[in-house]
Amino acid sequence: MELEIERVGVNLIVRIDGSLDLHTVDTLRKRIDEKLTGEVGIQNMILNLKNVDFIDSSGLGFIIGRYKQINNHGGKLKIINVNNSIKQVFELSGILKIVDVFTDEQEALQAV
Amino acid sequence: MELEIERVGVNLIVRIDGSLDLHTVDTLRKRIDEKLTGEVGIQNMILNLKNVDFIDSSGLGFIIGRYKQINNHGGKLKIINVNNSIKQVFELSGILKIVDVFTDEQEALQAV
Amino acid sequence: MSKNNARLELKSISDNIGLARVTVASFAAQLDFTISEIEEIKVAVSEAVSNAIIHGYKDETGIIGINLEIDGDKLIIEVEDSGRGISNIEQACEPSYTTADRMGLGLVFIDSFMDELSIDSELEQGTKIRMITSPEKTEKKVN
Amino acid sequence: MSKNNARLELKSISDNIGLARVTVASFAAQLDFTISEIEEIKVAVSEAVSNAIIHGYKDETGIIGINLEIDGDKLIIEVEDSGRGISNIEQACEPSYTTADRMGLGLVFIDSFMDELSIDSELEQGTKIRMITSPEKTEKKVN
Ligand SMILES: Nc1ncnc2c1ncn2[C@@H]1O[C@H](COP(=O)(O)OP(=O)(O)O)[C@@H](O)[C@H]1O
Ligand SMILES: Nc1ncnc2c1ncn2[C@@H]1O[C@H](COP(=O)(O)OP(=O)(O)O)[C@@H](O)[C@H]1O
Repeated sequence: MELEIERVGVNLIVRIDGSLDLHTVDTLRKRIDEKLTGEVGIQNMILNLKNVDFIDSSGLGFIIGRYKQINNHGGKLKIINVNNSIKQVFELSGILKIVDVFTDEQEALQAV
Repeated sequence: MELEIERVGVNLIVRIDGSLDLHTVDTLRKRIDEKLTGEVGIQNMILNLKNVDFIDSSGLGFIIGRYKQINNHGGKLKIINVNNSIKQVFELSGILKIVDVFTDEQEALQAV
Repeated sequence: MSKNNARLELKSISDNIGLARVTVASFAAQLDFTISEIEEIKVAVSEAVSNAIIHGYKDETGIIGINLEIDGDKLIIEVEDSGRGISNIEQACEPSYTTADRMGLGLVFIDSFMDELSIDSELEQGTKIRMITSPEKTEKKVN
Repeated sequence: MSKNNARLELKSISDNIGLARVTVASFAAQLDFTISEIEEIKVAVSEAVSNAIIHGYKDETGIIGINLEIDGDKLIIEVEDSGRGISNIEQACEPSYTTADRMGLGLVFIDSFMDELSIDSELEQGTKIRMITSPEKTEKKVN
């Protein structure tokens, strides 16, 4: 699993590469928390899932967790690039009713 | 494992897709034998290994077997596209001293 | 391929979840599953193995056994632990029910993605989850 | 990842050789092997499992056990069968020596690709092949 975090104004773009499961979510959560507590003024988060090749309910829990974290401070969570490997889990879980999905980072940035 | 056999004049081009191991070589051998006994006038064989992702000593035995088969009838065996995944085994085995390796089918066809 | 079987034993650490998925997917590939069916199988295995790690063994480390079987067009997967066991299986299967502040969706996913799910569990003895699926589920369901 | 282990048990049919390779490669990926080192590990496993199928069990079907262990930067792989055994291990390791009209290169490949190889065998009892390797062999060999 690899992680790339970029700040664009009040937005944090998080690009994840690999699997979102029990094994990876703790590290991801910690790395994002460090960023959120270490920097001031971050409002929204954009999760780019283009290179996520697997997700299960632990991975989903990670996303919902980020959603709550951001939402609690009045920000918005956007997701982009829900590819075929992870589509089934997204559809079955109903998460699409809570979180907005966009097709690219530009579109997501404009919408926040 | 998938196999594509094409005849070009007196040459048989054999394109293999997948692994060359104990599990696949029997089927390959049979399919090629059918072609060699079913058609007259085939002299040389060109093995295109571009899409072979794995080879071990059973796969090597398959190639040496085809070499002998063709050689016994005065024909030539040419190999093309020894990619990175299978390079180590080729180098270690010394097979490169027996069989000629070319970079594409055109080149191999001209050389036979 | 009408009969085959294999067994994988793992330490209950999260590092091994990917290994479990890869092994099961490779075994399953002997049947004609579509790519998206293989994805569903991987999710089911990931959930069952994660449950054995988190709920079954909790703070300890134990062995997780995965039995794989092909019988005709059926793929049978069993995931077993010798951990704490489930006190109320029916309740455990309810959506959102969790004893560990998680999503409570693991067993729901397994049940949705597999044709059959059965759970055998005894407190302090362990849990065995048995799942069965076959290729081209949609086609069969339509008939 | 300094300690981990797993065990895979397979029926001795050639359909399962790919499964053995994939499982071992996925387990090995917990150490920092290069792609070409992983290829070498796959060849070694393929040879050992093929030998158990062809020579160990010959016309019968039995169980092949693969023990995987990570200990520090070492990957330890054991492939064991309960088959016919090897009468002369030294001879078996010679290049081109084969009792089955094959290449006689399997054990040579294992020996070349792995740092260590040891063979334990008893006639009519079975064979256990133990192989050890670590990442960045070339670097270490240069020192
Ligand atoms: N292998 C297991 N051992 C013990 N308890 C389990 C096991 N699998 C599931 N459970 C129990 O069932 C509950 C529901 O499981 P699940 O639907 O996977 O949701 P979650 O893992 O998110 O809690 C768990 O919270 C746990 O109490
Ligand atoms: N697991 C095994 N059980 C019994 N005999 C074996 C086993 N592995 C190897 N051998 C013996 O050692 C010989 C050499 O093995 P190897 O170098 O792999 O070459 P090959 O498989 O091409 O014969 C085999 O021909 C066989 O006689």
